[in-house]
Amino acid sequence: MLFSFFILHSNFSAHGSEVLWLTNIPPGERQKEITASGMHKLSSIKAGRGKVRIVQWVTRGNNVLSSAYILNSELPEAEIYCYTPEGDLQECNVDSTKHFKELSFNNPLEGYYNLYLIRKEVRNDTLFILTAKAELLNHSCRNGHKDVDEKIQSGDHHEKIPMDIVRKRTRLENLHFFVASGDRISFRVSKSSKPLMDASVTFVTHQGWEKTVKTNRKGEAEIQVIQDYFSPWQDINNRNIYNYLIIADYTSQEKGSFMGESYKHIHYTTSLSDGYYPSKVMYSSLSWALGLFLLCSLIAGGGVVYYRNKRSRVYREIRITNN
Amino acid sequence: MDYFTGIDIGSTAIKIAIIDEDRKLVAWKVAPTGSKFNENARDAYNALIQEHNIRLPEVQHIVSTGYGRRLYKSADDTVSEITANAIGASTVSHEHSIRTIINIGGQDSKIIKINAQGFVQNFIMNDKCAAGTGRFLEMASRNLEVDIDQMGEQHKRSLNRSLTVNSTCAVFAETEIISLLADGNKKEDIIAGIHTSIARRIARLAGRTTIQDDVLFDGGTAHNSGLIEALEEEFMRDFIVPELPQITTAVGAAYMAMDLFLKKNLHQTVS
Amino acid sequence: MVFQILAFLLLIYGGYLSIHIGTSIPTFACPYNQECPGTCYLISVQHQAHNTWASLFGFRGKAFLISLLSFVLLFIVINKAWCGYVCPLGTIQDWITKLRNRMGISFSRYDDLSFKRLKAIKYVLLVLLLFIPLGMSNSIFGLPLFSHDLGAPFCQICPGRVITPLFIGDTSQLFIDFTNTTTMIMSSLGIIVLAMFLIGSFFKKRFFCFFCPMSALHYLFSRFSMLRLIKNGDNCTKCGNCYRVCDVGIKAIAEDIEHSYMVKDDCMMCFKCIEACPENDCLKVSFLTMPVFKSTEEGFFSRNLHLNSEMQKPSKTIIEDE
Amino acid sequence: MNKNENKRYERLSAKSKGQLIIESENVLQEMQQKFENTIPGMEYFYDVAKQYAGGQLKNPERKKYIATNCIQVPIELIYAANALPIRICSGAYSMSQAGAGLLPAKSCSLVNATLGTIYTNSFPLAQKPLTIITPTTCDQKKKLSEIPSGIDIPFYTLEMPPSKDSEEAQEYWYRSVKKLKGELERITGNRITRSKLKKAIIKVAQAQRAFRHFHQLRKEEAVIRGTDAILIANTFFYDNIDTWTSHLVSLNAELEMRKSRDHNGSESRYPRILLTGSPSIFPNLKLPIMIEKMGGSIVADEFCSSNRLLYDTVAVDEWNMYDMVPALSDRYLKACTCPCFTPNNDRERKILAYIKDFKVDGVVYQSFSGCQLYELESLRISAVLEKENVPMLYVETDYSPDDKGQLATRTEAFIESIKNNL
Repeated sequence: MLFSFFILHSNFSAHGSEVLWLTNIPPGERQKEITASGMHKLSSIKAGRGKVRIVQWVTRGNNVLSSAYILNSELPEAEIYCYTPEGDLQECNVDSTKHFKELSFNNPLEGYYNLYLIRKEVRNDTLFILTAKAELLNHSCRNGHKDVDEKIQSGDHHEKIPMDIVRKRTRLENLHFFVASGDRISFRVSKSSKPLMDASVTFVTHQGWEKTVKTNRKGEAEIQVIQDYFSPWQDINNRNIYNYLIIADYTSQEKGSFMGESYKHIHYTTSLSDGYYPSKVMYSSLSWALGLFLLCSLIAGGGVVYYRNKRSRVYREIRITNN
Repeated sequence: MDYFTGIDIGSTAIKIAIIDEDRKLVAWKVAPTGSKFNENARDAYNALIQEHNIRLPEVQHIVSTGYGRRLYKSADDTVSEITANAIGASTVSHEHSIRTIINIGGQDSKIIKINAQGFVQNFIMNDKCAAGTGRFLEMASRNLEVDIDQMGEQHKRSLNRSLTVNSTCAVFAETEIISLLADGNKKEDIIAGIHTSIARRIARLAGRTTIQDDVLFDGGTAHNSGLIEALEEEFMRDFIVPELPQITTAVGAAYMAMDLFLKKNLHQTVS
Repeated sequence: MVFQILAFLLLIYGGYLSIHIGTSIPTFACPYNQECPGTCYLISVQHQAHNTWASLFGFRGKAFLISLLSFVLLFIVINKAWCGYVCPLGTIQDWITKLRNRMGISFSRYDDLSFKRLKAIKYVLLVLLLFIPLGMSNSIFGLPLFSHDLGAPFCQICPGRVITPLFIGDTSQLFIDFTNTTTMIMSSLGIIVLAMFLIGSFFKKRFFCFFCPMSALHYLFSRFSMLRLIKNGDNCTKCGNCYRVCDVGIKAIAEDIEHSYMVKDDCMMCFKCIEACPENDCLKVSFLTMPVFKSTEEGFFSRNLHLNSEMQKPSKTIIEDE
Repeated sequence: MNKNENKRYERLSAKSKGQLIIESENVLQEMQQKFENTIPGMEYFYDVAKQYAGGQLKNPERKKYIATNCIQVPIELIYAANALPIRICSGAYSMSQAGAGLLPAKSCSLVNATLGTIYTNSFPLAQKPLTIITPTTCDQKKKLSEIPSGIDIPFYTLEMPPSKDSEEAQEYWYRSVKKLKGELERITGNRITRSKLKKAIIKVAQAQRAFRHFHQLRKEEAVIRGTDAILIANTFFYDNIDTWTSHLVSLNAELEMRKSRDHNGSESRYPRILLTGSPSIFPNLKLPIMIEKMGGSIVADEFCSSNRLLYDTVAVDEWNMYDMVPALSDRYLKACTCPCFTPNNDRERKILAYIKDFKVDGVVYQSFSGCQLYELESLRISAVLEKENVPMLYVETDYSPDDKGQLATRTEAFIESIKNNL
C-alpha cells in the first residue's frame, strides 16, 4: 500500500511555486523499522523501553502520488519547530545519518502535536517562504477521554510561523477523529497570527484531483473531501488511509532583504497533509443494517409464533435408545 | 392413718389397691366386673376396707381408672389407665428402670413407653378387636375346656410343638381351634399356638415403635406363664413380671390419689 | 419502577447534564451513547485486556486493578440490583414486557434442561470478551494475534451499543460495517443480536439478561455484597409464587429451602419474588444485615391482588346483626 | 330399577337424610352446649352448618352448581363460569352407611359417605349438581365414578399428577386445568373470560386473606376452639363466598378484641394440640370434640378440609388468561401437602413449622381406616416427630360412634402424658 516510487517530479504546483510537505509515509528503505503507534497510526521508531518517537519525512511536490522525498543533503538550512499540545516548543531531532530527511520527536502528551519545517529562499526578487506543517494527533484510549475539547485544540500561537494553516475543528470532533471522504473540512489561514484573506487554498487528493478556493475575510476556506478512489467491490476492504495535501499560497507586496538578497514580493506557501479515510457511507450501511434487523426479527418472531402454534410437546421428550 | 385408694374398673375385673401414707400396699382385691360397674365396685371396695379394718373417712382420696372409671360415682378423680399403669409400673420394682410396659387386659392390649420419671411418652393400643387380648384367652379356655389358670402349665407340656392359630380374628380362631381339636391335636399344642398367636399380635402392634429395656409385662394375662414365654420368644427379650401383675394399674391409681391429695392440701395450706 | 426510570434517564441522558460517574459502572451505561454519563465496566475491561502480558503485570496492571476495584466497590453496595433497577437495557426489556402484557400475548419459559444449558452462555461470553482482547496483544496458545477489528468484541455484538444511542436520536450505531470481513461479520452479528434482543425480550421476560456477561461477572463478587436476598426455608411452603413472578425464571427461589443466600447468577434482584411471597418473613432483602424489605402476608394481598385493607374490616351491617 | 328397588331406594334416601339432620344437630349441640364461653360470631357458621345438613343452602341467584369431590378442584374457574362450587366430601355417618353398601368393605368412611351423598341424592342444595368433578387424588375417590350405582349425574375426572415436584408433573397439571376450563365452559354454557376469572381469583383471595388472618390469630393464644375453627373452614362452600368472608372478617375482629381482653376460647394452659391426617368434615367432628373434651386445646390443624382449604395463595404476574390459569393451578399443586403426592416432604416441613409457630405440645394424627395414604404417611410423620421429640397420637378411626370409649381413653391418656411432661 505504500508507494515510494518516484515519478517525474514536478517541483512546482499548478500555480508555479515549489511545495514542501511532511508525510507520515516512510520511504521504502525505512519501512521495516517503522511501526504505527497510537490510534492514529503515526509512524514511529522505537526509542528504548517501550517509548517511541514520531517520525515524519519531507517531500517535495504538489501531488501526493508523485512527490519525492527530500534527501538529507538537499535541505540543510530549514527551520524546524515542534509544538506540544500545550503550545510549548519542544526539541525535534533531524537524523543526519539517514539518507532521507527525517524528523522525529517524542510525544508524551495527548492531543495535537504541530510540526513545522520552514525554508526561506530568495529567487527572482521574490522571497519564497515554504512551510510544511503536520498536525499529529496523539491518542490512546487507555489514557482516558478527559478534557477532550482542550486536547483537540490547535494552538494558533505560532508567531514563528510566517503563514500558518489550521484545520478547523468541528463541533463533534473528539480524540478519535479522522477526516473521511465526503467531509467538509475548513481551514483557516493566518499570517502573523492574523486571519489572512484572499489566500488561495488548494486541496489535492491522493489521486491528484485538486481544487483551489480563496479564503474569506476570516481567513477561512472550506473544502469538501471527495472520494476519487474505490476499491474493487469484491474485496471488502475499506480501511485505506490516503493522504490529502492542502497548499495555501499567498503573495504579498512586501519588500525587504533576506540573507543579503533583496526582494520585492514575498510568496508564502504553506502545506498541510493528513490522512483521510473512505467515507463512512462507503462502508457502514444503515439500510443493510435495517434490512438485516428486519429479516432477523421476522425470522425470530415468526419462529416463535410458529413454534407456539405448532407445538405439540409440552415438555422436553425423554429419548430412549436401543442400546 | 391416711389411706389412698386406686380402683381400676376393667372390662373383666375390678382391681382395687389401697396404700398407706408410707406408700405401702396395705390391701388389694380383684373382683369380677359383671354388668353393674358401679355397684360391684362399691361392694368390692366396702368388703375390702372392712376386711382390713380401715374406716371410710380414713381413705383420703380415691382415684378411679380403667374402662369404667367415669361410671364409678364415689371417685374423687379419674385418670386414664395408661397413665395409671405407667405410674404403677414404675413403683413395682426398684432394681429395674422400666421403659416399656406391655399390658394385656381383658379387652385391650397396650404398649406404653415411659420415660425415666415414669411419665408416659408414647403408647399404642389395639383396635376394636379382641384378637390379642385376654378375652381371646378366655374364649379359648372355654373351647378347650381347660381352666384358664392351667393354661400356663399346659403350655409347658407342649415342648415347642405349637400349632399355628389365626392371629387376625378371634372369631375365626375359635372355629380353627375346634377343627384342630377334631383333627386330634393335643390340647397343649393348641394352647401354645394360641399363646404364640397373641404374642405375634402384640408384636405386630409394637411394630410401629421401638421397644426399650426394661420391659414390664402386666395385666391379668401376666399370670399365664405360657403367654409370657410366647411373648419373650416373639420379642426376643426378657420381661419383668411383677408379683401382682393384675393390680399394677390400681396401685398406680392409688399412688396418683396420694399425689393429688398432697397437691391439693398443699394448695389449701398455702392459700 | 420510578427509580428504574430515573436510572434510565440518568444513564441515557446524563451527559447533557455533564454528569460523569466513572468508567467502572457495573451496568450497561453505554459510552457509544454520546450523552452517557459513565462507562460500562465491560468496555473498560475489554480495553484493559487488550494489553501484552508484560504490561498487564506491570504498570497497566495497576490501572486494571484500580478499575476492577472501583467496579467491585460500586457493585458491592447494591449487588445485582444494578440489573433490576439501573441497567437501561433491563429497563427497555421491562417496557417491552409491559407492551406484550398489554397485547395479551403470553410469555415463554425455558424448561429446566434448557435453562441449565443456556445459562452457561453468559460465562462463555465473559471468557471470550476477556480472551479476545488479550489475544489481540498476546499470542494465546500459539494462535496468531487477533485482528484489531475485534477490539471490544462484546460491545460489537451488544444490543446496548445500538439501542442506547437511539434514545438520543443517534442512529449512527445502526450499521453494518463493510470495512473488511471481520467488521462486517461483527457488525452483522451485532444487528442479529439486536433483533434477537427485541424479539426475545418480547416473548421472554428479561431475555437478554440471561445471557449477559455482566451478570456473570457480577456473580463472581455477589457473595460479598452488602445487599442480600435472604430466604428462610423454614417458612417456605414451596407454593411457587416467587418462581411464577420471577422474570428470569429461577426455580431455586421456590424449591431451595436449605440455602439462605438466594442471589443466583441469573438473579436481577428485582425483588418481585418478595412481593409475591405470602409467608411472613420468608424472603427478605437485607442491607448489611438490616432488613430492608420483607415478605408479609398482608403485603402479599395488597400488592399482588390489590386488596386494600378496607375490604378486610367488618362491614357495619354485620356487626349490627349480631 | 324396578318398583321395589325404587321404593327401597327412596326409603334409604329419606332415612339417610333424616339421620344426617339428627347427627348434625347433635354435633352442633355438643359444640355449642358442652363448652362454655362460645363466641357470638360463631352463630352464623353454626347456622350455615345446620342449613347444610338440612339440604337447604341458600342460592338466591339460582346459580347452577358444580359438585367438587375434593378441595383440589380449582374453584376460581367454577366461579368464573358463573357457577357455584360445592364440595360434597361428606363427614356424615349416615351417608357412609348408605354408601358402604356400594363399595368394598375396607373403603374409607369419607369415600363411603361421599358416595352415599351422591347415591341418596342428599346434596346440600335442592337441585342436583351439573357435574361432579373428582380429582384423581386418592385411589378410592378416583374410582367413585366407576361404581355401578345408577347415579345419573355425570362425573368429570380431573387428572392430577402423582407427584408435584417434577416439571412434567407441573405441566401435566397445567394441561389438566386448562382442559377443565374448556370443560366447565361447555358444561355451564358460560365463557370464562379474563375479567371474570380475575374477579373470581380476587374473590377467593379475599376469603383467603380473612382465613389467613384467622390462622395468624390462633398462633399466639388459643383464641378460638379448634372444633369451631374446623367448622368455619367446613362452611366455606356452603354459603355465598362474600357473605362467608365478611362474617369471618367480623369474627376475626371479635377474636382480636378477645385476644386483647385475654378471653380465651379454650384456655391456654391446656396442652396445645395439632391435628393432622384424614380430614374431619362436618358432622364428623368426633375426634376434635373428644380432644377438647379431654382437655386438649386444638390450636392448629393440617386438614385439607380446614387449614389447607384456603391457605395457599395465587400470585399472578400478568393478569391475562395465559398466566392466571397456571397461577391458580399452582395454588392447587405446588404447596399442597396431600399424601397423594410422592415425595411429600413438604407435609413434614409444614407440620414441623406449625409445631414451632403454634407452640404445639402434641400431635394427633387421625387416619380413617381404609385411608391408605394417610396411614402410610403416618409412619414417616411419626418418625420425624419422634426425632423432634414431639409426642404423637396415632388414631385409626372411622365415622361410626362405637369407638368413642376407646378414643376417650387414648386421647385422655395422651393429654395426661403431655400434661405430665409439660
